[in-house]
Parts: sequence; C-alpha cells; structure tokens
Amino acid sequence: MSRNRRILLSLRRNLLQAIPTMFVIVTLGFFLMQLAPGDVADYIAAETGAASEEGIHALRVQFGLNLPVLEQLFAYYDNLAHFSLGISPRYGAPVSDMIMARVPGTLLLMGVAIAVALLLGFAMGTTMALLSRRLPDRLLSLLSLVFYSVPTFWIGLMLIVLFSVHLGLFPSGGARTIGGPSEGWDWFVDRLRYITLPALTLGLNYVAIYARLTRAAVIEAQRHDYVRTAIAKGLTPARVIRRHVLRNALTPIAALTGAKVAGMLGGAIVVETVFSWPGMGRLAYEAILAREYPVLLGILLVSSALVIVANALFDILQSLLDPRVEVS
Amino acid sequence: MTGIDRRTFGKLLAASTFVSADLAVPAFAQTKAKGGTLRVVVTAEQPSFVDLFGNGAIPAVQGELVSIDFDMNPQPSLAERWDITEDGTVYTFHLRKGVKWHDGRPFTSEDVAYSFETLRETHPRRRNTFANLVAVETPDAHTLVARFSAPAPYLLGALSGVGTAILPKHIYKGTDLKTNPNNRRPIGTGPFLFKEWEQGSHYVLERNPDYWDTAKPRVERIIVRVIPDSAARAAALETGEIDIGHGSPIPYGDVERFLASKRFGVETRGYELGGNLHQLFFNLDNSFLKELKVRQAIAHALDIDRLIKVVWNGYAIPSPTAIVPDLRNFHDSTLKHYAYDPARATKLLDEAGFPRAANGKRATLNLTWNPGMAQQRQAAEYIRYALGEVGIEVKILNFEFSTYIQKVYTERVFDIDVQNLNNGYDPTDGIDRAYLSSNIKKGLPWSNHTHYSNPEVDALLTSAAAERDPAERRRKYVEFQRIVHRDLPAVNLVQFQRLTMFNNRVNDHTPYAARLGSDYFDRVYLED
Amino acid sequence: MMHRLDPGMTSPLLQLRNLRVSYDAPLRNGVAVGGLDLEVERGETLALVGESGCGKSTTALSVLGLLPAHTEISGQILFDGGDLVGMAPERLRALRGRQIGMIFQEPMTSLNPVYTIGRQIAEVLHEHTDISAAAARRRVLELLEQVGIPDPAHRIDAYPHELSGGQRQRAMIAMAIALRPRLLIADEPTTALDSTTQMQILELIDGLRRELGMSVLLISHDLPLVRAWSDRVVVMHHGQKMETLKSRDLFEAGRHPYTRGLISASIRLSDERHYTTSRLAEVRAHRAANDEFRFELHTPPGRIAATASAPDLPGPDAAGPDASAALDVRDLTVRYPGADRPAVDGVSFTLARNQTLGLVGESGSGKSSLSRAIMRLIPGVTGEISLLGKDLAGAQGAGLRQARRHIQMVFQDPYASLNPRQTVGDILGNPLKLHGIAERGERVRQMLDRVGLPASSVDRYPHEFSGGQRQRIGIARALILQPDVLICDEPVSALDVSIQAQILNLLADIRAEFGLSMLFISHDLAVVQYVSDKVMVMQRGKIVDTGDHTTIWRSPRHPYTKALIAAVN
Amino acid sequence: MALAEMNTTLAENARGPGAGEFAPSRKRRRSVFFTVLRHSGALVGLMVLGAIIAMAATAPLIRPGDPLALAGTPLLWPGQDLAHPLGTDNMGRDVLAGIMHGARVSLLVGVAATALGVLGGVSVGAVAGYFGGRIDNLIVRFIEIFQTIPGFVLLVVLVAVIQPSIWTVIIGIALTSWDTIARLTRAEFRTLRQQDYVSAARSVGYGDAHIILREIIPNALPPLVVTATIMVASAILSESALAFLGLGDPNSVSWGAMIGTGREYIRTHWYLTAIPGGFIVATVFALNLIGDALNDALSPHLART
Repeated sequence: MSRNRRILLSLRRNLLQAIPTMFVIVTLGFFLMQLAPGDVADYIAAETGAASEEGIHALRVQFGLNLPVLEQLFAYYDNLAHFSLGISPRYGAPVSDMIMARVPGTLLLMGVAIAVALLLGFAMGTTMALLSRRLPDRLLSLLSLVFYSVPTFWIGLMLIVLFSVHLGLFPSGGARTIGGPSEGWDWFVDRLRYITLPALTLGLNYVAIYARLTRAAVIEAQRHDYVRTAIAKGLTPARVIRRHVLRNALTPIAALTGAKVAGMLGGAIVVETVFSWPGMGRLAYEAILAREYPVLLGILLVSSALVIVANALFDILQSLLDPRVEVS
Repeated sequence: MTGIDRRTFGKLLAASTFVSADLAVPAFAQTKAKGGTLRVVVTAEQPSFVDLFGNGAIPAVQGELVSIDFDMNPQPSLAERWDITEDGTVYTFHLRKGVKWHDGRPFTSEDVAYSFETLRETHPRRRNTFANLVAVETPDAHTLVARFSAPAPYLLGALSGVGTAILPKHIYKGTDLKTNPNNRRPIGTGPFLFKEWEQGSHYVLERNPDYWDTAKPRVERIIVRVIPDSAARAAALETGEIDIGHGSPIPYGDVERFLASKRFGVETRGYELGGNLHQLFFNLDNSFLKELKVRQAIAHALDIDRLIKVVWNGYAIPSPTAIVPDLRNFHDSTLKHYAYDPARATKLLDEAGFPRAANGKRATLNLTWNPGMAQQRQAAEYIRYALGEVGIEVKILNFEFSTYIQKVYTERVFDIDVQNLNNGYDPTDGIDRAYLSSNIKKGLPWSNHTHYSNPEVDALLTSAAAERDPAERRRKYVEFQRIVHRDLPAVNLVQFQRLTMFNNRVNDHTPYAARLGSDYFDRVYLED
Repeated sequence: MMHRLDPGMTSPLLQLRNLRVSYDAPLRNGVAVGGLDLEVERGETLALVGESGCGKSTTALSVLGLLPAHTEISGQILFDGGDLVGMAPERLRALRGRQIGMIFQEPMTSLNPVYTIGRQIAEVLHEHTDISAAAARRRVLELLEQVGIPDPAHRIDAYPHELSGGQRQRAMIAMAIALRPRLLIADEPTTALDSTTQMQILELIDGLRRELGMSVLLISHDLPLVRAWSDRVVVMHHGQKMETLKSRDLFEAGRHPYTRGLISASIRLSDERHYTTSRLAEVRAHRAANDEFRFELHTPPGRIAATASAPDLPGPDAAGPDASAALDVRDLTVRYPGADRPAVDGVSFTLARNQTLGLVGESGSGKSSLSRAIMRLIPGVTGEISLLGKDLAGAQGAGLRQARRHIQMVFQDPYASLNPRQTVGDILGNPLKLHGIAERGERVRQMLDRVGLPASSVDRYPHEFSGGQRQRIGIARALILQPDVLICDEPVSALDVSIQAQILNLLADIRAEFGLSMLFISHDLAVVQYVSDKVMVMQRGKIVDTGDHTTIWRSPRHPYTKALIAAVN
Repeated sequence: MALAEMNTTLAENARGPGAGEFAPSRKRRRSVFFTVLRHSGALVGLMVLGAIIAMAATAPLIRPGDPLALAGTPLLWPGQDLAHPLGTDNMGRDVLAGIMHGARVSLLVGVAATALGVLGGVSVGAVAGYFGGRIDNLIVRFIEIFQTIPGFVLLVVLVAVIQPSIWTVIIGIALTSWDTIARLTRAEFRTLRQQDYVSAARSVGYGDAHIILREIIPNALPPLVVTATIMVASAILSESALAFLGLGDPNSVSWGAMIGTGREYIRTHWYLTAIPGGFIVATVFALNLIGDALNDALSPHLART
C-alpha cells in the first residue's frame, strides 16, 4: 500500500472515530452543564440587575430551558445535524459566528507558542544532550526545570511588569495595534510585538518539556547502533548528529507535540485572561460562568475537532518522519 | 499615605472631586484640541450594544433623551424640553429637530414611542418604569405625549442613555428583537458611529460628522478594549496603552501609586446614579439569626472603619442606612452604625441564649458573597474574621456567578449574604426589590431573599413610589430607613466609590453626566 | 591506487600490538581487552572467536575507534603501518568507510530506520568522494546487485524495515564495501539470522573478499562457522588470546584447554552425537590468585538409558487422541488477529511418555506460538490438546489450574522469564503455595541443589545471577511442581556454548530422573539432534517432516529439511 | 501533566514499532562525579521537600490559630515588623502563617489528587493493558475522550459547577489527570504481560488478579512512581491556577489563593505574590528534581544491571 493511500485511509479512519468521540464529549459537556446549579436565564436575569419571575420564565421558554433535559439534548443534536451550533442566549448571535471570531486568535497563539517552544526546546535539548552531564547541561537542566515549575499566570504577570511596564519593549496585552498597520512588514512586526509575551508565557512550560524530551531523545538516539554505523562510515560528527541523531529524535517530539494540543488549549484560558488575548479559552470560561451551554458545547466541539485534527496531522507527520510508523 | 487615614482621604476625594468644567470647556476645546483617538478599557465584553434586555448599551452611539447632571437634574439632549402635567401623569416631550440616525433616516417621535413601548416589554428595569404607561401619542414628528395611570416622578431619571435606549423603529419594527443584527452593530443618533467589533478584543467608535451638536464630539475615534484581568488593566494604563477606564478599572490598592506618578488622575463622579451600597443580608429563616439580639450583636461586631480600610482601601464612606448618602434627597444622615463593640456583641449573644460552646463557638453560619465584585470576597473574609472574634464561626461558600444566583435565590443556602444591591438612581429602583414582602420570590435574582416581611415597610414603600410631593416622599423613605435600621434584616455597611482612572491627557471625560461610567464622550478631548 | 602498494606490502594489513582496553564507568569497571597481539594478513579472513564478554567485539570496535566514551585504550593498532590509536580524528575518519568497512550483528538496528537503504549506501559515497547524485545512484544499484539483493531498482528505495533480515545484512555489506575497503570487519554478522540465510551471507562475504582483495576480520562465537569461513582463528577468553590456529584443523589441533573445552562443548550435526551415547564436556574457568585462569574440562559420567520404545509418530490419518501419550495434539491452529495466515496451521502430533520430541524450524515458523498454545497462554487457538489423556484445550478455572501442574515450560530468555522483583525463593516457593504443597522450604532447597545452585540463592534476586544460572532457576521453577511434560522453548539459544553444554547435560539428567516427557524446541539442528528422540520440522506453521533423530538427518524427505541441513554442513 | 505525558510518550515510543531500536544497546556509562551530582539533585529536592513538609507539620505550633485572621497592620513589608517576619497582606493577614498553613493545603491537594488519579488510572489502565481486546478498545476510546477535552477547561467546569472546596479541587484534578496514568499503565501492562515471567506465572496456574498485582504491578511501578511524583507537582500548579481564577477554597489558605489576592498589589507589594510564588516554584522544583532522580534510578535502561 502506498504511503499516500495509507495516509488517506488513516485520515478517514480518524474522521470516523472522531465523530463518536465528539458526540460523547458534547453529551458529557451537556450533562455537566445541566448538573451545574443555575441556568443562563438566571444569569441573564441577574446580569441585567432587575428581573421579574415572568421575565425569567419567558427567557426559559425562549431558550427551551423549560423543556425536559433529554428534549433539550435532542434539540441540540438536531441543531448539530443541521450543521448549526445554535444561538447564544446572552449574545443573541449564532454560536458558530462567535466561535469563529475567536478561533483564529487561539490558533495563532497556540501555533506560535508551539513553534517557540519547539525551537527553543529543541535548541536547549540538543545542547544539553550533546554536552550531556557537563556544566551547560546541568545549568540548562535546572533552567528547564524552573520553567516547568513556574505557574503560568505568575510568569505572565512578571513578563508584563518587566517587559511592558519597565522596559516598554512589548505591549501588555491585546492582539494588535487597533487601527494599526493592516498589511506588509509593519503589520507583521506589529503582530509579532503583541504575540511575543503571551506566546512565550504559554510556551514556557512546553519549552521545558521539549527541552527535556529532546535531550532524552537525542541521548537515546546517540546510543543506537545506526549512529555507530554512521560513524563507521566515516561521516563527520556534525553530519552524524544532524542526519542520524537529531533527525531520528524528531519522531518522539512530533508524537508529543500532537498530544500537547489539548493541554495547550486549556492553558490558553489563563494566558488569554492575563494578556487580554481574544481567544476561545476566555470565551469558554465566560460561557461556563454564564451557563451558556450552546457556547460551551460549541467550543468543546470545535476544540476537540482541533485536537483531533492536530493529532491526525502529527500522526501523519510522524509517519513521514519515520517510515516504520503506521499511521494510526 | 501612611500619615493620613485612608478613610479621611476617601472622604476628601469623594467630597471635593474636581472642578466642574462644564462652563469653561467649549470655547477652550474648540481652540485647543480636536481629533485623536481615545482608548478606553472595559472589564468585560458586553453581550449586546443595544439595551433592549438590560444587557449592555453604548449611549455614545445610541443617543439619549435627557442627560442627568451631578445634581440629578435632567438636562436636554434629544428632548429639547418637556412639560409635565400638575398631577404628574402626562409627560410631553419636545424633540430636537433635524436629528438623523446614523443611516441617514430622520429621527422622529415615532422612534421614541416605539422605544418606550418596546422596552416596557423587554427591559427588566423599564418594565417597572413604564408599568403605568397607558398611552404614547405622537401628535407630530417632534412631539411625544406619554400618559401614565399614576404619577411617575422617577421617569426623567430613567430616560438617560444608560437607562432608556432610543431605538430606530425602522430597524427593529417587525423583526426578532433578540437576534436583530443591529444589537451587535448598532446605529443610533449619538455622537459616535459604531465602526467595528472584534469579539473578545475591542470595538471602535468613530466621530459622527452629522451629530446634531456640530461642536461635538471632539475626538475622532474611540477604541474600547476588553481587558478582563485587573493587573493587566493597570499595566495597560501604566504603559499608556489605554487612556481611561471606568468603574474602578484597577485594583484599589494601586490607585495611590498611579496618582503619585502625576501622569494619572482619578475621578469619583459619574456614579451618582448607582447608589453603590454594600450590605450584609441575613437569612431571617435561620433560627439563630431570627433573634434580633443576634443580628444586633453581629452589627456591633463589625468595625466599619477597618472594613473601609482593608476592603475598600479607603474608597468608601459609611452608609449605616438602606439608602446611600449619594441619594441625598432620601438619605437619613442622622442614623449611625451600631457601634463597633465586641464586648457588647458578646453580651448580646449571651443574652440571646447562645453562649460559647466548649470549642469557643456559638454557632456556625454559611456566608455567601456576590462574585460580581472582587471586593466582596475580601469583605467576606473580613466578616468571617470579625464574627469569629465574637464566637460565631463563618464558613465562606465560594460560588461563581450562576451558582451563586441559584444557591442564594433559589436554594437559599446562605445564612449571611454579602451583597451590593445598589440603590440605583431612585429608591424604587433598588430598595423595593429587597424589602417588599411581595418580593419574596423564590428563584428570582435580587429579590427579597432575607424573607423580611413588615407590613409597615410594605405600606411605606408602596406609597412613597407614587408620592409626588418631594418632602413627603423623603419623609416616607426616612421612616423606612429607621424601621429597617431597627429591624435589621440587613446590616448596611458602606457606600463604596467606583473610580474612573484616566491618563492626564484626557480632559473633560466626566463633564456633567452621571452615567455609571458608561460615558457619552461627546465633550472629551485629548491633550498632549 | 598506487599508494596502496607501499613498501609494507608484505607486512600484515592490520596488526594489534599489546592492545589494552578498559572501561572506567562506575557500572562496569574493568579490563575488556588485556594486551592482545594479532595480525590480519592481506587477503585473509581472520576469525576472532570466544564467548560473550571475552573482548572480541571490543577489539573490533577499537580498530575503528568506535569505543564508547570513558574507555581507555593503549597499545598499537597498526593499519598499513599507521597507528590508529591516537590518530587525529580527521585522518581516522578518512579511513572509516573508505579503507576499513564494518558490518554489525544486528542489521535491523544498525541501519537508520528513517532513510532508504539506497540513501544510506550513497551516504558513504558522498562523504568520501565528489560523486554526483546520479552517479551515486548508479553505483548503489551496482552494489546492490553485487551483494545479491533481488530487484535492486526497486529495493534501492526501500526502508530497512521493508526488507528481510538477510537483505538488510546484504545492504549493510553493500555499504561497507561501497568504496572497496581493504579491511572488512564483520562483528557477528550472522548471529541474528536464520541458518539458511547465515550461510548465504558468509558465502557473500567470502566471495567479496576474493573479488575485492580484502582482508576480513570476522568476529564470532560459533566454532563450526569460523572453521568453515576463515583462514585462521584466534581464540579469546577474558580479553586474552588463548591460541591461534589454522581454521582447517581447529577442531583437531586445538591444544589450549579452553579451546578444547569449547570444541567439545560445541555440537555439530555431522558428529551425530546423542544424549544417550555421549555427554557434553563442560569447560570451567577458575581464576587463580595471580589473575591467571586455569581451565578444567569436565565430562559428566554415565550414559543415559535410551528411551523405552516409543510409538511411531502418527501419520495424518491417525484418528482420536492417544490416551497413553503424554501429550496429544490434533489440528492445532493459532490465528492472530490481523495476520494473513495462521501462525500454527493444523498441527497434529503425539508426545509419547518419557520421550523427547524435538521441534526445529526457523524464526517465524510458528514454533513458539505452538508451545504457547499448548501451554494455554494465548487466545485464538482451535484444535484439541490432550494431556495425559485429559482434555487440556477446553479446561477452565480450577481444572486448568490442576492441569498446569502436569505441564510446565522453560523459556528462551533467561533474563525475561524471571520476575526481577521476586527473590528466587518466591519464584520457586509461590507455585507450591498456590497448589497447596507443603514442605516448601525443603522442596525449594532440594530443587536448587538439583539444578546446581547454592542454597543461599533463595534470598537473592534474578539480576544477581549469570545467564546460565538464571536458566537453571527457570528450569527449577518448571520442575518444582513435578510436572509430567516439560516444554523447552529454545532453552539454550541465548547461552554461550559452554553454558549450553551444561544446561543440555542438566536437561538430559533431569529428564531421566523425573521421568519427563519433553517437547524441545530449537532452531539449532545439532542441539535438537542431540537431545531428541524424535524430531519434527516446522515451516510456515505446518509440520513438514518428522522422523527419528538420526534418520531424519541422514535421509531427509522434505526439501525444507534438506535446505536446513545444507545450511549447516 | 506535561512531563508525565512526556514519560508516557517516551515509554510508548520505546515499545512502539521496531521496539528493538529504542532499547539501548549499551549501558549508559557515567562517571562517578556526575552520578554524585545527579544524586545531589535528588538530595536538594528531598531537602527542600522535607523542609516544606516540616513547615506544614509545624504550622499549628509556630503559627497557631486561624491563618486567615486579620493579625496586624495591612501591607507590612517582610522584616518591617518582627511579629510578621514575612509581612502582611492587604487585609493584614500574616504571610508567614499563610505560607505555613498553605503548605498543608498545597501538599494535601498534590498528594491526594495524585493518589486518587493514580488509583483510578492504574485500575483502568491495568484492566485495559492486561485484558486487551474489546475492553481495551473501549477504555482507550474513553481515555481518548479525556485527552481530547482540554483538561483545564474540564477542571474549571467541574470545580465551578460543584462548590469549590479543597475536596472538589482534589477530585477535579484527579479526574483530569488520571488519563495520563491510565495510558502509561496500559502501555506498561501491554509490554509486561507479554514478558516470559508473566507467561511463566500463568503456566504455573496463577489467576489474573495475582498476575496483575504480584507479577506486573511491581515491575510497572518505576515509571508510575516517576510520573506520580511529577503529577504531584502538576496538581499543585493546577490548584494555584484555579485559585488564581478565584475557584479555590475560601476557608483555607493556599499558595495559589495568596497569589490570587496578592496580584492586585503586584506592582506595589510584589512580595505578596513573590513569596507564595517562590514556594510553589520551590516545591514543584523539588518534586521534579526527585522525579528526575527517580527516573534515572528506576529507568528501564539500568534495570538489568
């Protein structure tokens, strides 16, 4: 079977498996929200500051909250079957619009965070492995452990205080200069300035993880027989490391990166709060508080789809990196 | 500030405020500064931009019928003048001519009539305001007659931009109000056009070139950014990324430092309509709290000065009564707090038949707090400590907002609820809901959850709502305040001060209107 | 290539002078090679032979400077007159792959799994020459052809895991000879391969040696193999050279007691040895006070009585289980989920009481699946198994547990078959407890004594024992319940030849002593010939040939049997 | 969770396709010097952790009474008043009392959440890995669901919908972390159940329970212990992030909650966040150091020596 065909088949399988997974997640989320005290009508009533019993009842009727739980669930399924995520009770807007407005922000943040983490982590890890058990390795190991031990929100605030307030190098929050450049190099620089601190904050934990993983993978790879073969072939040390050590260490790193996506989505809540970054994590948090189950379920759906797609992509990447890996 | 008592400082601030600039400014501004971008910070994204359902408005886009000045008097805006009949039941508004909606359609009395009638159905607060509205007539395009079945002395106060949105009838008529796209991309008659909205990040307003007051507005653009985290807001203000924030945008503890830098100013006015009252409600169904002596003891156990210091950093003044000092027409300044006297509290508790048990505790109470405001948590922690000192163990229940509403107003799991049921612009707005026995309604947020029921109070509040004689109205509310101060269904703690923090380049941001911080922005200008 | 014809033409190509290698790692401190002298003449194959840990691989690695870090090396390694010890890294690298090629034991792990073999072979060419990509590809195709990989145009783009073990080793060889090196170091090149493939690879190496005029340094533990494929043999023990012999008369002329020991412990098919007629000699090394080794050759006394007349193996038409048999298997089929053919495909045989039935076959033939199916260790099994006349295939719960007392197994890997977290006392005692057998301590001690382990072993953990000792523990565990049937799945294939002899002697002894019926599984024809009364040959899940332990080799019926025999003779 | 997952991934990779390649061919050789250095890391970790445990244990003695009591003047800097060596917070609560009593909460949350998570994860993972087949399939899908939901979102939902208290936080963290252990356990079991000694145990006649508990679990423990150590650290971080979002237990003091209240004063009274933050970092760091050392000591590469 050709590799392309294998990849296609695996994509199809992933997709087919994703449907029940997402179904279960949505159902689980629905019941969790049902278990939660209060509903969106309560929230809206309280938020508006004054309400009447009739008003609350009217809200419940309007959003179908007075219906039996299962009926609500089936109504939601029905929506989904018609490719609709429903309407947000609070915002009175289609949930899909609200989520789609936030997805790019989160994707960008996560993408850059992963890229930063991978780059820094890979560089650190390689250095550590190649200087294994010497002083730089010890220092970088400690540093990565510190990265790993620092609470995200704390480091975020600290970065703001240092880089925004004291040094004035980066903005303290937001995603871009509003009304700023919208294209070209200036636009890029502007976006870069805004994303640096949040991406670094979100990625810092992962820098540590990737550094340690890379170190382990490189040390592991160095022990392999084919590295000895490469040396026996007379390759230069640089080439041995690049082509036979680092190249082979990529596989476990790709595997891990795929598995990290879900965790990063969760971490985004805190980072988006600290850096006022317009993203899904924050929306999810607000939806939880406001009991807007269509919004939360929509986000769960979209984020699990993201995770599944990311996993599928990293699966494929892994199989491209290592021909032995069957796309699973 | 170590030398000065913070509370005194707070009082000074609240009392002195800044020099009123409304007379000097127009000429000044025209010569001085026009244009520029004002950057405003808000804490949370509002779900809607048109206040159909009580969930968010932008008066600066919407426009307003009247403006309310610091003395709570209505001033002309879209309504140039108005007549009220002797019996107070018929209001005739004469509307400004030549005003256009942002889409170019003329603004007429039809729009106002439509707004009154619509909000009566949809808006949780205006439902009460317009409850007695029997007819709205539009004799011509610029005259509106509103007829009430009973006097409506509170009406004008409700007609400011934050109170009553004036809706474009041609946009809303015959549509689903809830999902009308205009809610998310509103047009109005106000000084600013709604330009763009990036969800979760910001929205942009742009100067309305066709605004009826041609001298205004003065800034070209307003960017309103959402920054949910208070420390992040402080950082953004400090780095100059934002210019102004309303409703205490930064932690109270940080205010001094900002002021010390001379680059920033603090404004305490603009919140007069809020009636920001911080109080402690008792669950009167609790067998322990049922005893008046117990409630008195609790009142005596609280040190209001310390509360002001540790919870509000001095930005609060005592409000011993149910009506805050800001509502000066109704506030009874002769009432004082139960004196801070732990010994007396102990004695009262002993007398009430609740001696300390072997573990030193008399009772355990569940305390809930409204998570809508961060300081409530600290207040809860203070109360926990203070009551602990007199032998009452307090267990704080930490709920997020929805759970809080459900647990407190439906399940009533609280014994003590720390709350800020604000008075609003008029006692009817905020008082009735908490004290009328008819408002004992299970599952209704902000209703009478203490289950306080006193026919005398019911009668006073009901008649005061419709009382047209200001003196008589005041008398009735004063009487009410004395009764609840005696009956003690709640310990009223303080009137807290919401703050507007601004960069000194921003001028005239709080010119005269009291809008709960949601400014009209027509006069504001920037100076470099 | 004139520079090759230097004045040293007549001197040996490779000369080791007083080579010493020691590891200073905390975990493995010690001398691996202690003052070794040897020469590899031009054009010859020199074999370095010895048991594991004797330093032969260290020697091979030290030539190319491939020793791991924290290794100390002294002495001289003269290649073409130049000393490789202490040579500048740049110069040494120029020799690697170009003048000296090397192939390793495990072709699967020695090839980088993420590159095609074509690319890996071309890498040598690119590193040492300025060859164009197209020319390199042509040259690689030539090389693949030369090393006998079928369909090179297609295989050049194959990844290592897509090739068979033999093809992978051929690819390794192609890589090693790509630049026509003058010395090829082959470190156990065929140990991981099946015997039929083994011969082809050695034939290839030998052919290339002649064709390219190379010298070959062949590292191996297999005496019959080096006798066949080398010119001279250096026997090593514990980092020391014991003696150098001409390969031809290795088995006859070996004088050194250690060599003699190895020789007598090695079994060759052609010797037609059988446990009933001859015991295997065991060589034991004793370290004297002066660090010198003393070797002692010991052949256990006595002959073991030939097995009582066993019934002939049933033909395919034999019907019904044989109650008198120890073990009777009918139509046993094992099918793994997702596999395209059954691992065991309708196998039927009978193991008579007190008989040893040998089962040979190459890896993947289904031997292990068969043994595990009989032991009821794997799912997906159909067919009948009758143990001592009772149904074993259908036994469940208590019945199965009861049945297990009567059939036990000895596993291949002495490292993997003992739980590292349990003491030997637990490993042996717990089964007794499970089956409610009293006097556990006494029985454990007796059993330890029987398999030749000290009584103090009970409190020790498996990792404190050597491989041979562990296999003794494994045997003890299998015997402690006093079973009637013992299945030995490759019990000696992971062991050195001297240990193998000890274990085979032990098995022969206990078989007689305990009255065991044994199913003995091995890929090694000579070993099976030695221990078995009857022999079955398995290929692709089927029994293709059966016969008496002597006749099956003398007159093989099935072509596969013939091929197997040809590969080792 | 991240490091724990990394271990899982490594473990799984190590037994994935072509497992032979990942098995080290030669034993790791290390100089004595670095072995000692390595151990010194563990030593430092143990000392720090020991000090924190001692602090937690002696809290009622050294700082008796309610750590949330308003003990003195608000916002005292450390050292400003010797009665409050680490200063006081904005409400006048003693920071030292908060740190000492907070250690109890942090450690309790860390250990209890991990214990619960490990218990659940090992049970589920063991069943899946040992029995395989359909039940394994089912469990794997189930684990997948938990791995697809962003863990922290689930945690926030769980803690928000139930009343936040130490125990809901603990259960919430356990519910969002068991899947890592389950995956790891499953991977270990899948490998170990095929070991010859497991076959040997089965052929002797042992039942599944004995094989799982006596033969496999003891051998699966090393990676589980390492992961559990790191899970304790992660749980402490999760608790602090929850407290940061205001979802902690208000009736007990925790380091995360201290940061949560102190962050309003981050510019003026930075010590209010720095001190509890420092203790979180120190604890998590110590646990990670220990985890590292354990990983070295227990890693399968060295098991055969």
